[in-house]
Amino acid sequence: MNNRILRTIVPGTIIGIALGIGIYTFVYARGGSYLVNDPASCANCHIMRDQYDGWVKSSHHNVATCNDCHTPSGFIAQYATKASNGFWHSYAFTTGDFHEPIRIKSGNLAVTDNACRKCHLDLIEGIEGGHAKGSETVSCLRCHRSVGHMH
Amino acid sequence: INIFERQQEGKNPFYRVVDLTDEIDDPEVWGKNFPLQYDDYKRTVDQVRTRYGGSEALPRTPTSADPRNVVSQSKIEEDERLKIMWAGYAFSKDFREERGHAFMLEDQTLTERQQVVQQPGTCMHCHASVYLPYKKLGNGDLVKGFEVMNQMPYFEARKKVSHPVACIDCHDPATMQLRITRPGFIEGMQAFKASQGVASYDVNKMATRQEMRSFVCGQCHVEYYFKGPEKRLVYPWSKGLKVEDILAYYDEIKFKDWTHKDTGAPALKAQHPEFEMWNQGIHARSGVSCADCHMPYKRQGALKISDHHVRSPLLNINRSCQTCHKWPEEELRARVETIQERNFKLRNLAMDALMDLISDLKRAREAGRTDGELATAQDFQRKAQFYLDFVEAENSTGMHAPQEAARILGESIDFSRKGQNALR
Amino acid sequence: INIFERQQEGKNPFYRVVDLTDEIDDPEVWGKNFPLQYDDYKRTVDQVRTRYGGSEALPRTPTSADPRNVVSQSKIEEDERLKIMWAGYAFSKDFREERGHAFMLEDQTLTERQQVVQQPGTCMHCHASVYLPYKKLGNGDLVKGFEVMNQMPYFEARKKVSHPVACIDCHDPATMQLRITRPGFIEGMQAFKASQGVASYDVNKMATRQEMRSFVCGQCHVEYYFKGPEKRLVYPWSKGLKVEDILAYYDEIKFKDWTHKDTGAPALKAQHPEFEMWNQGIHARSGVSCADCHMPYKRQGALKISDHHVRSPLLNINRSCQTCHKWPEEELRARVETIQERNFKLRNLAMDALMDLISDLKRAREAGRTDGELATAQDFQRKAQFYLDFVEAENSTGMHAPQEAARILGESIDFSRKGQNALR
Ligand code: HEC
Ligand code: HEC
Ligand code: HEC
Ligand code: HEC
Ligand code: HEC
Ligand code: HEC
Ligand code: HEC
Ligand code: HEC
Ligand code: HEC
Ligand code: HEC
Ligand code: HEC
Ligand code: HEC
Ligand code: HEC
Ligand code: HEC
Ligand SMILES: [Ca+2]
Ligand SMILES: [Ca+2]
Repeated sequence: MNNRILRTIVPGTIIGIALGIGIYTFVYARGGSYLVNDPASCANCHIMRDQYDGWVKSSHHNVATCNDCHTPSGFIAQYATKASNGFWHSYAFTTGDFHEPIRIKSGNLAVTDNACRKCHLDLIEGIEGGHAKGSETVSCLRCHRSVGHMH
Repeated sequence: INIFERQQEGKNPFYRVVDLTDEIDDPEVWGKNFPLQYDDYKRTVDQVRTRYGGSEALPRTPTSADPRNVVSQSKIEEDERLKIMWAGYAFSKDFREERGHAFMLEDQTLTERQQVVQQPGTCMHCHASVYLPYKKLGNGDLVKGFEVMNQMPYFEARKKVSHPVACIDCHDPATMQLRITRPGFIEGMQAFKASQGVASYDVNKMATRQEMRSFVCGQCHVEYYFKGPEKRLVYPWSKGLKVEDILAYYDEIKFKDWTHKDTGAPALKAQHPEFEMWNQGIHARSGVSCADCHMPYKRQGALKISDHHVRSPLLNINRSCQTCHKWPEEELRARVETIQERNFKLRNLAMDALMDLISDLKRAREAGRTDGELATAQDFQRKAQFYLDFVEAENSTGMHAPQEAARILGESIDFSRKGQNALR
Repeated sequence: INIFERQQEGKNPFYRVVDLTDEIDDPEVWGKNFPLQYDDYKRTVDQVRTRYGGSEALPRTPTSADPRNVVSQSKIEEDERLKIMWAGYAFSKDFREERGHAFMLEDQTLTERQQVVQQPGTCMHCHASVYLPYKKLGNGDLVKGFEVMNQMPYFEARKKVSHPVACIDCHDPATMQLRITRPGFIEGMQAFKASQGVASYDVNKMATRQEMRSFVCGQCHVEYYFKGPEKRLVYPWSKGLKVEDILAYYDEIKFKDWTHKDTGAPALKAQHPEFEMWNQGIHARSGVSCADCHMPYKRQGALKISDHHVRSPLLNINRSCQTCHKWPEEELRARVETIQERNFKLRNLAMDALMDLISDLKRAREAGRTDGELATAQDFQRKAQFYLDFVEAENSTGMHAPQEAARILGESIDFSRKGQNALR
């Protein structure tokens, strides 16, 4: 076999296996939890247990669920995020190949930072600089990292 | 009605009552558009003391020369050793605890140091709203205006300004974005960035918003000197921001602030290097800006705004510290005071060491030893004193960078004591 | 498969294979019930170096006197000034970087210091699993057994023990709860608490679980001395845990470890005061225990266990630090190294200052000045050396309490240089 075929087959096989495992987990470990809105379902993965426990005691547990902060607004964007996270987290969970403690990645962090604005836009209009069009926004999480769940 | 008002506020945070332009520097006018910020800004007249900071309002009988009926406590009376450290220099005449921004112009005008030395217009850079005056003097060119004012005698320049630091000095009137208006800082940062390999750094174009939340303060809360006969204000950062970098710079250009009266040492006076010291600390490293602690957000009605009552964070711990540190207020105060007390004790040891060196040097001089023979010891005094003063003049009593401040004091002690040894 | 395993694990934390009692000290037996902890425990044989910590595995040719074929780097060869500081004391013969718990017994037995001095059985307190041996020697009474072993010669006591620190030394076999088994710590804490107004403190009854997560380490990682002819192990805490409190205690009882060979100073050797130093730091103040950083939780399937591979946190930053600090690993390492480097530089200045004092003292002595005339300078050496060693011997290179360590070094410099002045 020459290199070119190898380069196609090997990743292909890996993706195939990964898909298989991912889907297996998605079903068995209730990765589909991602698709519903009940925070308890996120804790189906014992790996999300800390965040769940933290959320229960947080200032937000009466007002915001996991998905309020961890999915963007808009139906398509929301389900795209859920599906993508649902799949990759299932995959990571199964293979055990992820950084511990779990660290939010920059894409999801941006989603969450924006989620704050869904609810608090009125309050922060002043500091966001109503007049400062195009300037950088404030990162809420710089000061409020622990509102969703103490880490 | 109340609720309705608040909802309105929320949607439309700023009532545009006046059209602000780059020609309006009176904060009262800006205050028409931003009454919340303006109200807080005016409160910098408050004087409240903390263990090591804030300031104390001491009553005083006004005279025609100095009409102030309140001043803050004198540091050279609180610690007489300061007079010995600064013997022969204006600071040994009058040096007080600094207080709120509202006082900056009158405190500068009326300090007794003005009676001892003829000061240049350069002083104004950090004690008045100079943006518009500079532009006027320079016919629209900020830097040119700066150069012109630098070369005026102080009291002539004094007539060109009318406000302490004002909105226009930190904000662009059109967008309210932060901006840097001080040539000293623009040039200082350029030199500093160049030392790190960044060519032609333009702070107003290249700094992030978060950086600007510290840079606007770094316009004034820094170590400086007046360069050459043009009395140009220079921030000595071209080798770096650490105390040894700054001393190396002064040594290279053979700069001295004055000659110590009792010892003949070519002495330096360090002045409020808050920005430099903060830079060495864990907060700066974690992206925490001056404004985060000294102008924390506060809620006013339905709006969240930056508290323009710039002051000691210890007078506002819940907003300044507790968003990030979930400890009780009393615990946070105790943490700061533990750091400050440790710093203050070591500072006192360093001060004693310096006093010992100065008195040894003085005695050696009286015994007829020449400046040539004393040069090494005098250089140790220069070093010891600059290091000590770098921490002493830094107004956080160690808080901005606790380990670094202690390290500097430790080295200062070493210099003083080595100076004594050099006299054997 | 994996998931099934994990869900199962989640439900069933441990299998009780053997019945553990207070008479079983072999960790291998405990390991049958707790294989995960045992596996990690055994890994303390690993040797990996960090910038300032960990340890280096240096090959060595075994001899009949010392069969080790690997040792860690010699500190007195890395910095020869240590030999001068300890002149006339066993540490100037052999002193190495410490390594993992697995080595504690053999490293103690085989250090060349054993060839220089006759050591007492007291040494065993911190280098072996002594809980059961103490109980046996004391007929069930731990403290009595401790007293008996203290008075044996080292190599006699050596025969009574067989393991390095083991499960039984930190855990109650019935409940696996943490417990304190070391008389030195029990008595030391009692004295310390008494100084704070707490009478008859009983650590095993009164400490919280979180405190225990540091106290088990405080059993050994502390400053100590051997008291009187009974060679009782004492932690010198009855005036407090700070360096000045401990020195005041030694001064009061006129204790010295040895007389400095070159100078005649009544010298002290500080030893691994990790517990005392940690107590002065911001982490202790925030309730962060030794185990949080040196035995962080790790996930083993669904189980969270404490990593019994006790080692430098810099070899395990993600688990040790990132639970609390959301910075990237490289940034955290850089923060630690910034602190350590600053500490190390100041430590070097303090070391130079001490060398200057020692050489001045030595010269003065050679010139025939009497101990009476030199007493003040000798006392300064005692102080300077103890302060410096307190930071030097503290194995975190400043990390456990950065500002406090710098403060102590600053004072050490002052003592050394004042000692020089006293010789004029
Ligand atoms: C199948 C098990 C499982 C379920 C169910 C699950 N998670 Fe996760 N999650 C994981 C794993 C594994 C990771 C670590 C992935 C990584 O770091 O690449 C993770 C990481 C995350 C992250 C941060 C990682 C990133 O990529 O930014 C967020 C946020 C998150 N999960 C939210 C949720 C929410 C919200 C739910 C419920 C709606 C949920 N999780 C349900 C397994 C799960
Ligand atoms: C689904 C709506 C929603 C989202 C999303 C949301 N919040 Fe809130 N938040 C609220 C409500 C409602 C309250 C008032 C709760 C109360 O009074 O207890 C609140 C309260 C707060 C408070 C004050 C209480 C405290 O914990 O100090 C802060 C700060 C805050 N939010 C910040 C944030 C940040 C930062 C984010 C994004 C990470 C966020 N919020 C996301 C609805 C939301
Ligand atoms: C630099 C620090 C900082 C940043 C960045 C920040 N906040 Fe805050 N926030 C604060 C402080 C301090 C308070 C407390 C104000 C008070 O008590 O008056 C606060 C209060 C709040 C509150 C509660 C107001 C109340 O009392 O009900 C909400 C909600 C909030 N912030 C949301 C946000 C959002 C959304 C963002 C991002 C756009 C954000 N914050 C960015 C510091 C910050
Ligand atoms: C009010 C907003 C909010 C809610 C509700 C919320 N989170 Fe989060 N979550 C955050 C923020 C903010 C971060 C980023 C924390 C950080 O960077 O320290 C985060 C991070 C995470 C992470 C990554 C771990 C980390 O610290 O980086 C996971 C996993 C997670 N959340 C899961 C959940 C789960 C599960 C729930 C529901 C039980 C939940 N979150 C509810 C705001 C929220
Ligand atoms: C982490 C919070 C924090 C940051 C960031 C910070 N400071 Fe401070 N600052 C303090 C504290 C705490 C004090 C001590 C106040 C006291 O003793 O009352 C202080 C003191 C001061 C003082 C003296 C105040 C007084 O009351 O006398 C000045 C001036 C100052 N800081 C300026 C700055 C500048 C300029 C910056 C940025 C370059 C900065 N600070 C960054 C917390 C901070
Ligand atoms: C134009 C120069 C200038 C700028 C810009 C400036 N300051 Fe100041 N600041 C001063 C002067 C001058 C004083 C002393 C005034 C006096 O004592 O009369 C002072 C005093 C202070 C004090 C001491 C208050 C007290 O009660 O002791 C603090 C705190 C402070 N400034 C923080 C800041 C912060 C934070 C910023 C940026 C947001 C800033 N300053 C920007 C010049 C400036
Ligand atoms: C680089 C900016 C800068 C320049 C230039 C400057 N100052 Fe200041 N000045 C400050 C800051 C910041 C403070 C507040 C911090 C402090 O007092 O340490 C201050 C405080 C003061 C104070 C009040 C405290 C005291 O020292 O008694 C006086 C008076 C003063 N300055 C006079 C002067 C005079 C006179 C000049 C010119 C020779 C001058 N300043 C030049 C920044 C500056
Ligand atoms: C010493 C510098 C300084 C001065 C003087 C100053 N400001 Fe600010 N101002 C700031 C900083 C820092 C911010 C925070 C900006 C950011 O986060 O981007 C701010 C923010 C603002 C904002 C945005 C909303 C908010 O509160 O965060 C307004 C509006 C504002 N200032 C108005 C004023 C007015 C009006 C004056 C004069 C009365 C004034 N400022 C004087 C430093 C200053
Ligand atoms: C915007 C966030 C933020 C604010 C505001 C803040 N801090 Fe911090 N502080 C930090 C971070 C980040 C660290 C570094 C440790 C870490 O990574 O958690 C830190 C560290 C500290 C430490 C330990 C460092 C040392 O030098 O010993 C102390 C003490 C401390 N802060 C006190 C304060 C006080 C007092 C205030 C208010 C005047 C304050 N902080 C304001 C974020 C903040
Ligand atoms: C905040 C985390 C933290 C805490 C809490 C802590 N340490 Fe450390 N410790 C460190 C770090 C970081 C180092 C430096 C490791 C290095 O240089 O490789 C260190 C170094 C050490 C070393 C030397 C290790 C080596 O690799 O050579 C010992 C021994 C030690 N600590 C014991 C203790 C004891 C005992 C306690 C409690 C009394 C404690 N530590 C508490 C973080 C911590
Ligand atoms: C019975 C005494 C004893 C107890 C209890 C003890 N240690 Fe140690 N520790 C030692 C000795 C002795 C060494 C040095 C072994 C050697 O060098 O041969 C050591 C070495 C270490 C090292 C250095 C490892 C290296 O690679 O350099 C660390 C880190 C450490 N201990 C941390 C801890 C912590 C954390 C605890 C509590 C959970 C603890 N120790 C409990 C006696 C003890
Ligand atoms: C109070 C507890 C304690 C006692 C008692 C004790 N040690 Fe240690 N020893 C330690 C700790 C903790 C370490 C690891 C930290 C270090 O090396 O600084 C250590 C390290 C060592 C090491 C390895 C590092 C080195 O110094 O070369 C040797 C060898 C050693 N001890 C020998 C002895 C001898 C011999 C005695 C008796 C005279 C003794 N120890 C008594 C706690 C103790
Ligand atoms: C130097 C002290 C020390 C030694 C030796 C030690 N442990 Fe531990 N162990 C700890 C600490 C600290 C904890 C954390 C306890 C807590 O959080 O309350 C712990 C926890 C445990 C736990 C509880 C579950 C967990 O992992 O947190 C088990 C089981 C355990 N150890 C077994 C053992 C076994 C088996 C051995 C011997 C092979 C051993 N330990 C040796 C200090 C020690
Ligand atoms: C269980 C929580 C926890 C763990 C684990 C932890 N820290 Fe911290 N750290 C803190 C707290 C709390 C502070 C104090 C500041 C604050 O209140 O946020 C702090 C402060 C710091 C500071 C600033 C203080 C200073 O002295 O400059 C540094 C640096 C730091 N930590 C590094 C580390 C490193 C490196 C590790 C791992 C070896 C670590 N921390 C482990 C909680 C923790
Ligand atoms: Ca002040
Ligand atoms: Ca080591």
